[in-house]
Amino acid sequence: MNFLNPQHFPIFAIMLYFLGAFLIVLFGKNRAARNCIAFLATGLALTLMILLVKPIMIDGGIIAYWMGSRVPAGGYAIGIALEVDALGLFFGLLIATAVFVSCLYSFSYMSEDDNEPQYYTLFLMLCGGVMGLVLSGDLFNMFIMVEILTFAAVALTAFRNRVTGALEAAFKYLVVGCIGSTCILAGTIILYQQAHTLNLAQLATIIPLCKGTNVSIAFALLFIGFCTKAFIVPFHPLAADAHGAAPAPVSVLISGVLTKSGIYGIIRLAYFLFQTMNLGTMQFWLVFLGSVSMFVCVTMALAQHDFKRLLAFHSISQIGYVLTAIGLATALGASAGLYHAMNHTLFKGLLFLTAGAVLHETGTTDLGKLGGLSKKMPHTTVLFLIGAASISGIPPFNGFASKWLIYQAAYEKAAETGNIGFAFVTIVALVTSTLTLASFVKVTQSVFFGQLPKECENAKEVSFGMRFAMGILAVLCTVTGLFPNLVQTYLTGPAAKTLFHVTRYINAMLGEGYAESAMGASAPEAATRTIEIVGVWNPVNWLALLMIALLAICIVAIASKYDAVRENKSEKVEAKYSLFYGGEDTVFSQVGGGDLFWGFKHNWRHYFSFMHDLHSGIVNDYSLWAVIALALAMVYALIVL
Amino acid sequence: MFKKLIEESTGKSPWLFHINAGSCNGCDIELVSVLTPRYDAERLGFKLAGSPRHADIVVVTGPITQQSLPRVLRSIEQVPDPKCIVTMGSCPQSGNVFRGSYSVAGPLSKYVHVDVDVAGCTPKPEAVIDGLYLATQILQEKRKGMKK
Amino acid sequence: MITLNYIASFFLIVLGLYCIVMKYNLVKTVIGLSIMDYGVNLLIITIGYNPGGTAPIFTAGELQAASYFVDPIPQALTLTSIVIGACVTAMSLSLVMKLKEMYGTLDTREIRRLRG
Amino acid sequence: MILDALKTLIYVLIFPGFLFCFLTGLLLAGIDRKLVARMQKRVGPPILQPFYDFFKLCGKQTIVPAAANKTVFLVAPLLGLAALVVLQLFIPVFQFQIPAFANVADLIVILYLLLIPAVSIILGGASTGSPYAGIGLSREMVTVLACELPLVLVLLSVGRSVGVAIGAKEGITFSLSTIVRYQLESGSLICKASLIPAAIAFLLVIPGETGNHPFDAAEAETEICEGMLAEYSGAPLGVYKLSHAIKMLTMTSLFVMLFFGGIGTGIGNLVALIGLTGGAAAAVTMLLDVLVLFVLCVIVTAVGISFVHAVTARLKIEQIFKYYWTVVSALALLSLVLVWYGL
Amino acid sequence: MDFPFIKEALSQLFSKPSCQMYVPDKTKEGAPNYRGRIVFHPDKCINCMMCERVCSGNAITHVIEKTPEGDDKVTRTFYLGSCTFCATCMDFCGHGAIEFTRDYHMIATKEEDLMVSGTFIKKAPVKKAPAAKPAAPAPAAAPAPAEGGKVIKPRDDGKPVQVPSKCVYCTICAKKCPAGALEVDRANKTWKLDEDNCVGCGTCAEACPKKAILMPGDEPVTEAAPAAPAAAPAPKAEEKAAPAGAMISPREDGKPVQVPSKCVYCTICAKKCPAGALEVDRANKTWTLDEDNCVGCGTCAEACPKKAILMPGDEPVPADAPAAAPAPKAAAPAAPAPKKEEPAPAPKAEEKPAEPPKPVQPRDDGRPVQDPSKCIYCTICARKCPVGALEVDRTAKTWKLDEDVCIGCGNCYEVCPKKAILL
Repeated sequence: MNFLNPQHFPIFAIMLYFLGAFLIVLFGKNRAARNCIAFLATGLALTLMILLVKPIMIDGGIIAYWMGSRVPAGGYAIGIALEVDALGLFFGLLIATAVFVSCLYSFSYMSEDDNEPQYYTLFLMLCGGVMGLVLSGDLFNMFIMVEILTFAAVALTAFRNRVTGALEAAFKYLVVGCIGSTCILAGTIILYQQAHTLNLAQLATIIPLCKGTNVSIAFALLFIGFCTKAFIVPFHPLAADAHGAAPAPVSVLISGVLTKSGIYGIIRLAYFLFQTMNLGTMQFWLVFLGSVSMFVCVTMALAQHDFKRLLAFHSISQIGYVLTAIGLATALGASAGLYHAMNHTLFKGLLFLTAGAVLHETGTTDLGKLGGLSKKMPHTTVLFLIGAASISGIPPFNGFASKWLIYQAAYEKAAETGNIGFAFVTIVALVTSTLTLASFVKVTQSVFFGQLPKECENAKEVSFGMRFAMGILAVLCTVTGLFPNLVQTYLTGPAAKTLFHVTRYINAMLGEGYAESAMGASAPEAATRTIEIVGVWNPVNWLALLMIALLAICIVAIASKYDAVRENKSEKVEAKYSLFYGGEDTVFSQVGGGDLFWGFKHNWRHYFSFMHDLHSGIVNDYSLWAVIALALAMVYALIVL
Repeated sequence: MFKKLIEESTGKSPWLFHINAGSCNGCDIELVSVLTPRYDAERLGFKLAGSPRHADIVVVTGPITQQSLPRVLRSIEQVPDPKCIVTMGSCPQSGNVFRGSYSVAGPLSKYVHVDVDVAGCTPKPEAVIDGLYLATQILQEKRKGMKK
Repeated sequence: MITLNYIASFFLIVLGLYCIVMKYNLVKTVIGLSIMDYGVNLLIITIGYNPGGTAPIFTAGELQAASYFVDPIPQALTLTSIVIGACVTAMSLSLVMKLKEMYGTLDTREIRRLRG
Repeated sequence: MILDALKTLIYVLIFPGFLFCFLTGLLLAGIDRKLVARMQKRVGPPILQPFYDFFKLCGKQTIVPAAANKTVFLVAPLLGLAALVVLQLFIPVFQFQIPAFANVADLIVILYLLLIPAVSIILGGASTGSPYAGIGLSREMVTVLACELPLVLVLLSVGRSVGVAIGAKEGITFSLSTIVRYQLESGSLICKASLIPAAIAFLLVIPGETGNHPFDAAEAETEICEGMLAEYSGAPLGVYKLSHAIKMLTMTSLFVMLFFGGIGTGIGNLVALIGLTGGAAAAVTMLLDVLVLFVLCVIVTAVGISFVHAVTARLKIEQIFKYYWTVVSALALLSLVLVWYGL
Repeated sequence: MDFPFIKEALSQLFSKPSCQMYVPDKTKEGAPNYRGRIVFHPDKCINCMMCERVCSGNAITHVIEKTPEGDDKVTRTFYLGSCTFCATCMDFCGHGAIEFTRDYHMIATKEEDLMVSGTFIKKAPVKKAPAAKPAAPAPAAAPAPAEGGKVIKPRDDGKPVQVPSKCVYCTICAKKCPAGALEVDRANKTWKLDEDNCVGCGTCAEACPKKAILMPGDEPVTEAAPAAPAAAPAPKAEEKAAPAGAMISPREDGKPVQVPSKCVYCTICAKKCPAGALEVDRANKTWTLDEDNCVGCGTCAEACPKKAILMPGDEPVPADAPAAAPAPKAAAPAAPAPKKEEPAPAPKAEEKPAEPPKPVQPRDDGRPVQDPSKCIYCTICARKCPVGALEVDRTAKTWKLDEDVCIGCGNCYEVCPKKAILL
């Protein structure tokens, strides 16, 4: 039982979070202790995850860890198991980094808030829940972890109940979240009734064989349950409300981590439990849901007036990307999807942290009231620009690499199957990416550039802690963007391959040859899928060329005294340096928020007014959508499976 | 090494910025008619610029009214050096028939050094082209004198 | 007889959903939630039922091959599910209290500041 | 190692890079202005007028408004120019494709690289803080948005048709050099029936993408005092005008490469007749190809940009958007569907 | 979405651009009567300052210095920078001193280039008795009381001066004066000149029927006859019937008197009278004069073909000229009184050549008769008849004379190309 054996790392990671949460409740009074406990918990968990990369990702091993060493007896798995394969580890790594960074950020961000200890306990509970969900190999254990993270998220959303809408968002999130959890519970039970076991691997051997109404109803229930967790289209207003009100580090967790757990659930469901992804109709369902949520949420984001709600809608549209990529059921698609999931966590975390910094300094995130902050908060502006560039897919950054892979996968799928539908998916994806760029141009102009209003006069640069956290994410964004092939070979490649090696997953859990014996002929083929990319994109060379060209131009510019500029020395702005208003005196006139993109909004005014009314903000409407989605899912599952 | 090239091209691509300080629009139409096919000032490189920041030559028409005085001075101030100020017609030069009225703030030369005046109550387009051509030569001298 | 349980649990779930969706009062939504939860609990219990089986309580010595028990695992699941149900109700009621204090009303149609 | 570093340096700075773009871009802009003037019965400025404009602007004083953010104000134009010059490297000139740059970027990446100059102008405009710039950048973004859909449709249909033709495993190819090589063998793509709507659509997109007359609501000098460039003066303004000219060159050479790929080689065999061999032949062919490229670019500019500029009036921004997303996209979609179902 | 100019754009691309290829050069000129740069001819200028008065942009200024010998050295400058080139000054300048050339190159870098100026010396009047040089006295309110033998000299500052003796206060000069500087009151016979308003244009002198206004440059006039005292005697009763007795003498209050014997009641005098003071009724042969309306201008006397009206200064005429038609047959009437040189209306038919007797006998009552043989019915005589007494119809070849309208003036006789009319 030596502790250095990698077998134990998964359980240690989960335990660290819950232990941290528990200790903070005990010693939470003084700040230093609390911060150090939280730092230790998240830091250690991250190191454990990194240590696990070698055995699982590179060597391709799978850790099966039976709690309380109750090894399966007589063909029935009794105990609760943790199973960490490349996919689980990939998500675990993702979650650990996001959590670590937002923990660093919240040290200084939450310092003014009053009941801080409770914040950190909930924070670590949430992390534990998600890590548990991602690493567990038992279906009911996943349900338990889902419940933990839902409660923690709801409580954290309502943490600053003075903020308008926090309580309201929390309540809506709780109601629809519970509907989702109940669906997951019902689905799990129906599966148990069929297979009398809760172990994922064993279920994976039994469920695909027995096709029946029960199984398809269970699939629909589980699918809708995890969709609520991932805030896919019918449930996206929850996320928008939750992010709008939650403090920034919590939004990082909700958008970066919770949505990924939902996606993880859907992947486990579709690829492992029911192994239905080879069905054309199944792929169509996922891709359709993904594209709809992609397009709807980006157009909604364009119409937003609040910085955080805009970011929330964007995170759901990026999740749409991930879902579409995974729905393609090709090796390249899966790896592109996972790559985009990782990138999304990174740049979305960065953007939410910058939003938090703006809120921390100016006290408001309304795009209409902000402006010209780049002069007061230069570092935050640079970090924001890196985040915005990567989310809207500007080449050197990571957003572009993953989106580019997704277009490749979608278009190759279209080329293989000859079904033009996937070509339209590529087109929708490309147009959505430009719409994302448009909305981030809107944010850049309304918040960071333009003119500084009176209220934000005394805004100054945020403390070093926050900037350091944002800095980490920014560096990660650039690095993952520059070396897509590295990420491909070590992170997303193995994870994507596991999706198609279900037998290795089962055998690792229940002993060799179990899968073949149990499933006989219909055992999922173990052929290794290679990932080959049609297009070419070599970011490092491109960046090198860009640097050479930029250097050359700068040298020429400096030589011809490009920067011998005349600027306003005295504090009173002379006429020569005041803005050109047609000769008038300078008047405060910030163009931002609602004034932008009149051309686009005018053409789509009917669509926007319809969408505006649809998101009515009433709990009953959102629950109604959930029920309708459940009904549709059931009908579709009954037909398809 | 670009110095000579820059000076030469300063003369070859003068951009105009037109300020109407209360004119009766006679000179305004005449100024624009200079850009029409018949007189085509664009062959000499003239182009109407949208904002004073892009302008080299500022063409002022109209007797500087009280209302427009601060705006005219501010716009002229915002033009980067080297710049030339051309007054077109008699109004900016002396206030013409409107001189002495309560609302006319007097000739432009009281406030700003005027480089070239194209006289004539609505000077002929050829005269305008002469004036602008003279202005470009003055512009070149100014550019030579100016250390970047 | 067992099918009656299934019908009852289905009916409870549908009732709970109806109550959440149609009622414009916050407290009624919370009640709907718990009813739905009870429906699922009933479902879990009925699934674990083996006709004629006895309660799965025994000491180490008593276990013989002939003893026929009801399936113990769903009962364990029901326990956790009941606990979760209780947590949900507790949290949502505390939220409802705060909402009443903040918005001054319980009508969901008024509580919609975040929309669009 | 040093040798090919030097070669890369030459490629970036001299031939297809900075100097080449600078000269041909401004020349193209000069020709365009002259053609528009001639169509309006005017004599029009001399062909070298853009050069004079550029050097005059370099000579002028640069004023940084008080409300502006100085670093972004000065760096944004340079960044846009550098990105545009690098983009020009990846567009092959008929057979001539620098091996070092062959596998750096493909069609979809070029589509995104076209975004960087637009973003640099937007950042530049936003940094000045003037309301004119605010309105200008909102219009610029809507124009970019409008041009994106048809551009994607065209590139996908071209990629698909060439992919199917050369029997690529995935049935699609995005690399520009394969497209050009395919055209060398079996004639330029403009002759394929299914791709003619795509060519027309691309031709209509060029003025929108470069922000030329009918679609230049973003830099309308009459309404919003040259939009984002309202506060720029002196050298940065010169750099923006230069990058506008180079963007015209890039778009037209992209059009030539995509649809007139096959024409260049004809000249190439001519060189063989003269009897030059080895390095000299390659150099002369390359020069001839560059000449042919420039002539074709001028023709495309004449038809696509100058003629449209002389004939139409400036559209409102929402008309631009509606025009691109209905008329031009329908054309491109038509060709995508035709290509898809094997025509 | 139509594109209107496609065809033009394409065709123009290959046609020659319609441009004047104007390259700045000074030689080009404006259109024929283009109002360009002003050229000032100082010699012609009389410094009447009319141009300054009418210039809207008040671009014309002048400076007067005294030269050593007392003349005025006037320099007049035209500031082109303030000129609207409307050429009103050119129109108003009576002497053509201002001229607008066709040169439109008025580009100036400094203000002086736009100043056009000229200087001239304005001669003071040559001989002046030391005392008599009126230093522009107060406007001569009332005409200087006419003492006998006083010499009236024209003033030297270019303003008109009145010759009270000759002046009949007909107020024509006041009406004609462009600057409204004259006030003439007929009732109490006052002639007042408003010094500063008067521009010295000389229009009043010209218009004055009696030449009672002297302008600089006219010769001084000595008062010949003792002027009738200003206060006119009580108006004479208009004499209806000629006083029996031998002579009809002209009235001394300047009003016309009729010589009934000579008068043929042709109503010309009534028509000509500027003040409309005469009523002549042909039917019952009455000639009435409206005393107060009559200005005594003498126009009726001149217009009278029969010299039947006497004005002061004519010799009395014997009243008893034969009542019958006075006009002696071919003999010219008495030589007219010495005429002023003002353009008299077409000279009355004095040089009536004696007409050799024709078979057709001229009538004896002084009215014309037609010689059908020579007449070609060209209707010129009808047209020329001042009173419209002739009706000639070319087609019907008729020639009809209306006796009572005809005044026997002889015009038809003169103009008849064929000499078909005998008088």
